[in-house]
Amino acid sequence: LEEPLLFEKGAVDRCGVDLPDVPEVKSRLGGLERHRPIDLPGLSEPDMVRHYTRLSRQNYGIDLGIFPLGSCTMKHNPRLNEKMARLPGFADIHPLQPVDSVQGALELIDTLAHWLKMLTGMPEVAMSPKAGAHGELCGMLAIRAALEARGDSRKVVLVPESAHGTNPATAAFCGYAVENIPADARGRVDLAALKARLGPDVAAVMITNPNTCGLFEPDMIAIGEAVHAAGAFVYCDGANFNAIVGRVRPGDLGIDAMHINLHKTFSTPHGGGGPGSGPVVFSAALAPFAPLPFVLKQGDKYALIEEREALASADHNQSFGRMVAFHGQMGMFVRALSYILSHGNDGLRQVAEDAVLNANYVLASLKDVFTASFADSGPCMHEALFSDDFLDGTGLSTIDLAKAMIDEGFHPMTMYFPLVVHGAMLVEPTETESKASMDELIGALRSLARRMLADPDAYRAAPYLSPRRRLDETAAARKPVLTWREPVLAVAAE
Amino acid sequence: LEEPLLFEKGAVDRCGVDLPDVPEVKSRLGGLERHRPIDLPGLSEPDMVRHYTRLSRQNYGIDLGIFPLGSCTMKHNPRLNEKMARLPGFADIHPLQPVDSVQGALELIDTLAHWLKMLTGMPEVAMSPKAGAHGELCGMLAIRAALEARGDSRKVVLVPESAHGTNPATAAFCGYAVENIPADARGRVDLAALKARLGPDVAAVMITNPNTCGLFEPDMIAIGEAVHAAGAFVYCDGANFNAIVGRVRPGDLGIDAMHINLHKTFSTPHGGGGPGSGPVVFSAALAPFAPLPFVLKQGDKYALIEEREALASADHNQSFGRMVAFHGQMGMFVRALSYILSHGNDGLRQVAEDAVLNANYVLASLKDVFTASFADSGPCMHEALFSDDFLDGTGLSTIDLAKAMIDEGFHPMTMYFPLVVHGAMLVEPTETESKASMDELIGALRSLARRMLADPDAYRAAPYLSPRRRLDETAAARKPVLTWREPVLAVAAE
Amino acid sequence: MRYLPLTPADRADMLRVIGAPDIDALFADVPEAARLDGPIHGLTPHMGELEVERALSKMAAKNLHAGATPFFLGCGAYKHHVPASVDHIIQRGEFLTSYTPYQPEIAQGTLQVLFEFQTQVARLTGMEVANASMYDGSTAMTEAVFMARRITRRTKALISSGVHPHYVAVLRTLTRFTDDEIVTRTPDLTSDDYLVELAESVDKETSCVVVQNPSLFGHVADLTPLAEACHAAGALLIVVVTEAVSFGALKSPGEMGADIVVGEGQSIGNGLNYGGPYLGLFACREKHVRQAPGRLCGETVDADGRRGFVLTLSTREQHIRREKATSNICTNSGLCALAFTAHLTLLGEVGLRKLAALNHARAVQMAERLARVPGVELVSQTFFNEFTISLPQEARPVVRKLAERGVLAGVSLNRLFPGVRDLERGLIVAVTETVTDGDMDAYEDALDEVLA
Amino acid sequence: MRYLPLTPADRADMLRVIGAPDIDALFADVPEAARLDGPIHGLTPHMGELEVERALSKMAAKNLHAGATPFFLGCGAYKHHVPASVDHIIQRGEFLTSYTPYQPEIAQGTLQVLFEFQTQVARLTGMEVANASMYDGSTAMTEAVFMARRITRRTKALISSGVHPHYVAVLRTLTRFTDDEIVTRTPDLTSDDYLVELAESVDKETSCVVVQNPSLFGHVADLTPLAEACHAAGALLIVVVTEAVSFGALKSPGEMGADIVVGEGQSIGNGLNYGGPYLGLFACREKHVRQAPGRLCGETVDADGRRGFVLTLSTREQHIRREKATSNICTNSGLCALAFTAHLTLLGEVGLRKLAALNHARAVQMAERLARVPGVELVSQTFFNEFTISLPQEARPVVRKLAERGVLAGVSLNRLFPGVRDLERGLIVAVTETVTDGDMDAYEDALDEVLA
Repeated sequence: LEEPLLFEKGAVDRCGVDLPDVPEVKSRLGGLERHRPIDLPGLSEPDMVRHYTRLSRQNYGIDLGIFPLGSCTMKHNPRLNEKMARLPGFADIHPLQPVDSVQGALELIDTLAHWLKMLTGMPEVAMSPKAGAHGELCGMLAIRAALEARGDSRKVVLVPESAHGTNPATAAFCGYAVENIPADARGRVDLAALKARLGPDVAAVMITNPNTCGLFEPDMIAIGEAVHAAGAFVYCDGANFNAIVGRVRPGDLGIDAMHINLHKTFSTPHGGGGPGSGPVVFSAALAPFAPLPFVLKQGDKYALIEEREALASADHNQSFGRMVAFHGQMGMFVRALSYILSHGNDGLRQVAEDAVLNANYVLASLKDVFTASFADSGPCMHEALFSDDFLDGTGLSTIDLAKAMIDEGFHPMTMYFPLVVHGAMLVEPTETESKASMDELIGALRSLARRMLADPDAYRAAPYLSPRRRLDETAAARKPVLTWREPVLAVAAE
Repeated sequence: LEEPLLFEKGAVDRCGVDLPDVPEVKSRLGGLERHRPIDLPGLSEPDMVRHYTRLSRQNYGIDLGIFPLGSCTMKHNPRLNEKMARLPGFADIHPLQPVDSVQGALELIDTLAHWLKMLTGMPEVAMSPKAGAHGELCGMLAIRAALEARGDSRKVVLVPESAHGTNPATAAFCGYAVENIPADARGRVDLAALKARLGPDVAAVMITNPNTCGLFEPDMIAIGEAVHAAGAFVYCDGANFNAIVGRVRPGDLGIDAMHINLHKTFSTPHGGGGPGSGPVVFSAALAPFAPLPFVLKQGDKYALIEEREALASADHNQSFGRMVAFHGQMGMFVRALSYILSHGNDGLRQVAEDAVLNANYVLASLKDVFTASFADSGPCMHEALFSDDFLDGTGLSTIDLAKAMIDEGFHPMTMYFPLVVHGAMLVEPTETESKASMDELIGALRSLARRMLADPDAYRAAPYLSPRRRLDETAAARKPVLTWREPVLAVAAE
Repeated sequence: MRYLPLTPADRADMLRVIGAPDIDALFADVPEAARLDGPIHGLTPHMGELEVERALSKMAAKNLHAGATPFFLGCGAYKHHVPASVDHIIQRGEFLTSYTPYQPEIAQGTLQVLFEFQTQVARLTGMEVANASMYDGSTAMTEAVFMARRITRRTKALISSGVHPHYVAVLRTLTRFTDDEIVTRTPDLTSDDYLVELAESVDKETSCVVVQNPSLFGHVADLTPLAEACHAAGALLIVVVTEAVSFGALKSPGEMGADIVVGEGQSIGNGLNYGGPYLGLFACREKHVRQAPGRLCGETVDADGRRGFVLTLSTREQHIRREKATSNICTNSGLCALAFTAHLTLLGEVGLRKLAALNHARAVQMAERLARVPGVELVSQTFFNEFTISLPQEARPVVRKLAERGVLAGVSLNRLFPGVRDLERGLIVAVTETVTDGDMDAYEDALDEVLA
Repeated sequence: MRYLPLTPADRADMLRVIGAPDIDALFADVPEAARLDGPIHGLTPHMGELEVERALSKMAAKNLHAGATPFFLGCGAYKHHVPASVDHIIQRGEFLTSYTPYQPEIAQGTLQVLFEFQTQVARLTGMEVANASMYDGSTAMTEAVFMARRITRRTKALISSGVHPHYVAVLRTLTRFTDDEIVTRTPDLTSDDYLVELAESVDKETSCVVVQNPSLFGHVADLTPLAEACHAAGALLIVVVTEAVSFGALKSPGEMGADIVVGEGQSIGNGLNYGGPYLGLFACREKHVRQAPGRLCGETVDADGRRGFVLTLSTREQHIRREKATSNICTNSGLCALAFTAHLTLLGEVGLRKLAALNHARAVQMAERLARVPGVELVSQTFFNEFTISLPQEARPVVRKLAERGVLAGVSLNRLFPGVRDLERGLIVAVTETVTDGDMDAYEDALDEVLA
């Protein structure tokens, strides 16, 4: 099913809305009327619906099958949450309405904030960050603000090699120099090396736990003690919080700040790349520096604190400022709270357990055909890490396996990440996959592994059955074509 | 994408809903508790969503492309209508609520009824029939009731050969003998033959206008006069009302009863075969016999008349009775009214004009390759009728063209109907298709016609690219398998 | 106009291709006298979405909807919670905007759903086969009586006094001009012997006995003796079920000897919708299937030998058989059937049974509460999620007064049997999983007040 | 639990395959001290859909929503009508539940949408290229300032006093620990010379000038002279647009010489959502694209030579460049961008222009009405669909009193500039196509009453 671009299909005189007549008034545009055409093609409603419906069918989604992307946690997106987020009382209120007219919205934010604090065991949470990386920025800004407040201008942030790219990028964005911490042979932070590096120039350590190898950092408490002893802070990348929610509270591990990806842990839809939402929980040491605005319950009423000056309480009066216009991703908050209430106490714990059980099942079922990099060091958490060693000598690598999976009807796993494992393949089934679904994936991967070794040439150019074959990314980057332009020929013909 | 049956995928201990605990009470089931298993497999919510999403992708729908089914009017289904039908004030009210608590619902029914009467120029409408064929039944029952009321026990209903199968079936259901009226060479009712057959034994003539050849009956007024002169009634099959809405009122043509398919003329979705909705408009002669219940505006309030006894007004007191529990397809009424208001006066007229224009465009664009059965007699209305003559000698016929269209990405047109044309192919683009969309269809059909003549053998077994190849309908009917049963092998293995 | 893609330039181009001078030329066959030149009186020009939404929302706001108030109505239409994912699935364009699956190669989605639906309905009812759905329960019942006539070649149908009076009215309408004899009786709330009397009335002229279980009044009963009486006389037993959730709690009609089971499937997957669209269920014995009305989906194979599904046995149907068809039906309730099947798939055996148990338990609680209101008497001894009470005064005005107090209290028997004095104090109360303790309190308090 | 497919039997089987005695064994790496054994204090057990709906609907009902009342708020978030078909499209599972399109072979749907989105944004803004969206307008503006620094290697940014104060606050937060110099001024409602002053302030240290058009106060102005001043000094002009519908009425920023255009795209396709999720727009000149932040979708070909789309220039991004990336951004607003593109596709050129004209005309009507209320002064001389009035008393309490009368009257300047005495009587009023004549009447009457 091929579908042309809107620009090849629509026309500037086509329109899919009906609007009432425009009353005649004297223009107040001050002579700034737009005269030149925008060149914006339109479609009638039937054609618009058909265009995007057809395009949608070139996508893979969770609704079509397992999405075993390590570190990205593509779990089921409940439709109840979509319905709740569309209640007019949430979807159709303006961020600057008088607070008396939005008490229910503030109650929702406060309620979600409460459960995020309870689930993480941390005393404060900033709700406004718009995504995980934005949450990291929030956390690192709080750390820097806390250090500056005590006159401490440390310049270095330590980051494990296995970290998400956002970690070093965020630290750099906050003006820090980034240094790597090595991993030990078991895929964990090398505690001795870390201790050796700590000193008065280190502002913070950014750790992911469970880490990007899918492993829990058993020395986490010791790491925290060492970092705090050195006068630095512990930032935790919470991307993998779904593996421990309800079973472990980051606050009990000595963490000072951690963002929570609402789409990873609390099932808000990924939507082809966003919107996200990345609230950040803080320890008592960082709480006073948390960003504005936030919601404060005062007796029966909820207040929205938007200005530092409005702060009565001494623990919030050193806020580092505002991270976004307005108050964060309300639509995602509704979905996340709907998810939390749906699971409740027993359900959230079960989420972590099933996520971990599923990943270990995949690990156990594939470790005889793929090299399971750290399987010797015990069970994994929510994701299973393999390498492409088994393809040595075939000239094939991870990417070829990934693309071959497409022809089997699956979305590929995460490839070449984390960087600490050569040819890494990171598989995260998530807790919303059934055993049958995983058995299908396992069966397909086992069969593929066998077939790729038997006939490597058949897989160099996979996929064959997808809407597009392998796309030339190099050509795209060499001479970027980022917008559509009328082909010269067509123009000449007119 | 293959998808197993629910019964092969689910299990009786799986469940995708959460329910509160059941309070303990003393059972009042009187010993009738179900003990035997129902054997009803369930799925978790993620698996349910995936199962039906995957199944949906094996369907073709208007949202994916043109649906040129003659006589079935597959037009765009506006999403606004879906939204309106889901307003709790319409979707979440009970048919037996006190009428004071549903005044808005009665107002909606009355408003839609008003516009249906105005658009058809008829004085009365029965809203309760559940579908087109049900509407036919309603109309024929009113005719029979009117005849019986005057002590007239006529026994014959005349139906043109080209009629939908529901027409003779309905007449038979009402206890009438059915006789055919022949068509003339121009695809219209043969007026002379009709007149010749009329007599004291004829209860009614059932006519489709525009007829199923896509042609307007130019003698319609004369037919009506002749039928009435013979003491009989004219039933009009309104399946094709969309061709004339806003331009011609059936009430001006001498019609006594006509059903309106809300999905054909007023865009309620077909939904893979229903639900439909078939209100019936009546002439003054039949109005007193219209079914119960109906809505009556009394001052500022709306009353729901459910019993003959409740009728004050003399014109309704001979109702033939109730056709359904409750009051008809409310959900469809909301959608239809939304459609009528969206189009308004100018829009509805434009609907008929564009429907007719589109069909004539297809007719003009294909008549040199296909035989256009009645093209010599002038323009068609909303659908273009062709025959498969052009395939003579190839051993191929309409069905092969239809199945070949599937491989080109189109839904086939209506085949082998109407019966008056051998190898009929009836194409109805509808008014919601763009010129570009029709040009694609025309191009594909012209190309197919050429290719089928050049290489007939390549098309005997089409389609090749659809989710399934040609299905063996004979085998299905010979030994019907209508429900799933555990394969014997699997049972034995346990 | 947003739904009409043609531009004025397109129209001019197309007229040129057609060779017509203007659009009127295409309507040349319409007699002058029937050409409508002016606008439809009073109809406004086309409206934008916003205006249409406003107009319809205003009407909707005039209705008191079930979710907004304590709600206890049943009698053939029930308020159950429908999961959001069910509504999501039925809005998939590929389901919503598809046609009757006459082209099975590109309609396997709809067809497989119908096959799953038929299997589910057959299992719920305890029958061997089911069709792909009908308009609603009332029309399904009428079709069942006609089918019994075709099978037995007899014309007398005995209808239990516990059958919904609307259903009986539909049957009466459709037999008005046939030679069918429909035997009915006004219900008697003081006696539960109607099943015994029915069994005694079956004779060699009887084509079928139609009985509803749970009955209109909510009563449940063992139909086995009645089935035996029918079969001994060569008649068929038709069982009507208007509350599909009851299948999760009660012995199935098939187990009790039913020959045809019809029902209203609205309770599962479908909203109240003020009475429609609903979902007729139709199940029967395999040996009778060629006499069944409506569409049937069957399994077969394609040219490559792969399993697939098609509409089958269509030689029964009107588009093939015309006046000799088993029914004039041409439409089913495909999308409602999809909602039913998707919801039932979420429920599964465990869920349906728990939902049914919950409904029953809540109804028992409510019945006990109402029975202690002074002057109120519990008529129903056995029931599922709906029961009848007798008030110390006429019920219809009480229902109205309770509605004014924001409690939708049930369906008065006056509403269904207008003018029948013996029934005027009866009130049918339905209780589903959507009723809260607060709703029960509100009802009890309001009734206390109104009757005081 | 409805979202968790594993049954107890599955779990036992899987533990057996893993070789673990129980689930706790899989959590062996967690230190004893950090194991949470009890429940989360106060959190209830899992709830069914019905219970969750009740809990959340109760909160939602405590909010007065825009559609329920005369509504006149703007300031970076606008109530426009979003067609139902747009919401339908973004709920398609294939869009809703898909991932960032890193596997382009099975993500052409999302990628083609992003390519269409980029083209639409570039055309609206009058720029050559646009990215695939950002978090919102405020963060997009900050990224633009950083991009200007990378391009010019200068660190001073001049911010117009007409820029939304939240946007400025975000920029201040993110430059708090950098060596950027952010020059701002408190707005002065009595003078419109801020653009002239800005142009005069540009010097050789200036990296960029940031100006919002229409301004926070609704004013529209010709930015051409400012652009010339910037370019003469080697600085970049960054134009912020918070009301995307204005693109349909006003000369584009590109035409006026902007180097980077950022904006908030919420107005098209997206609801108010109490502030998020929203849609950051980001467009620039082609020569600067390698310094741009965020995702970019580009055209390419596949192995069979067919056109296709991929994410491109990712060597700018954090997952490749880590600490050397142009931004730490990893998420965009993909689904909001789809809503924007689908809505804009319905509008097309004709529709957007008409919508913009309608907004302007309604705003002019409203401004004229309010100007005649005694004591009210119209501050804005030129505007699009939003303007500022000056009240005879402090605005914030007036807004509150109007809200009590059911009129959401606008945004007081006190709310945005707390403590600034000179601005305390200012009120910003937005008027879109959703405002009816009745809404205008209600506002005028209520204001008359409150000020009397």
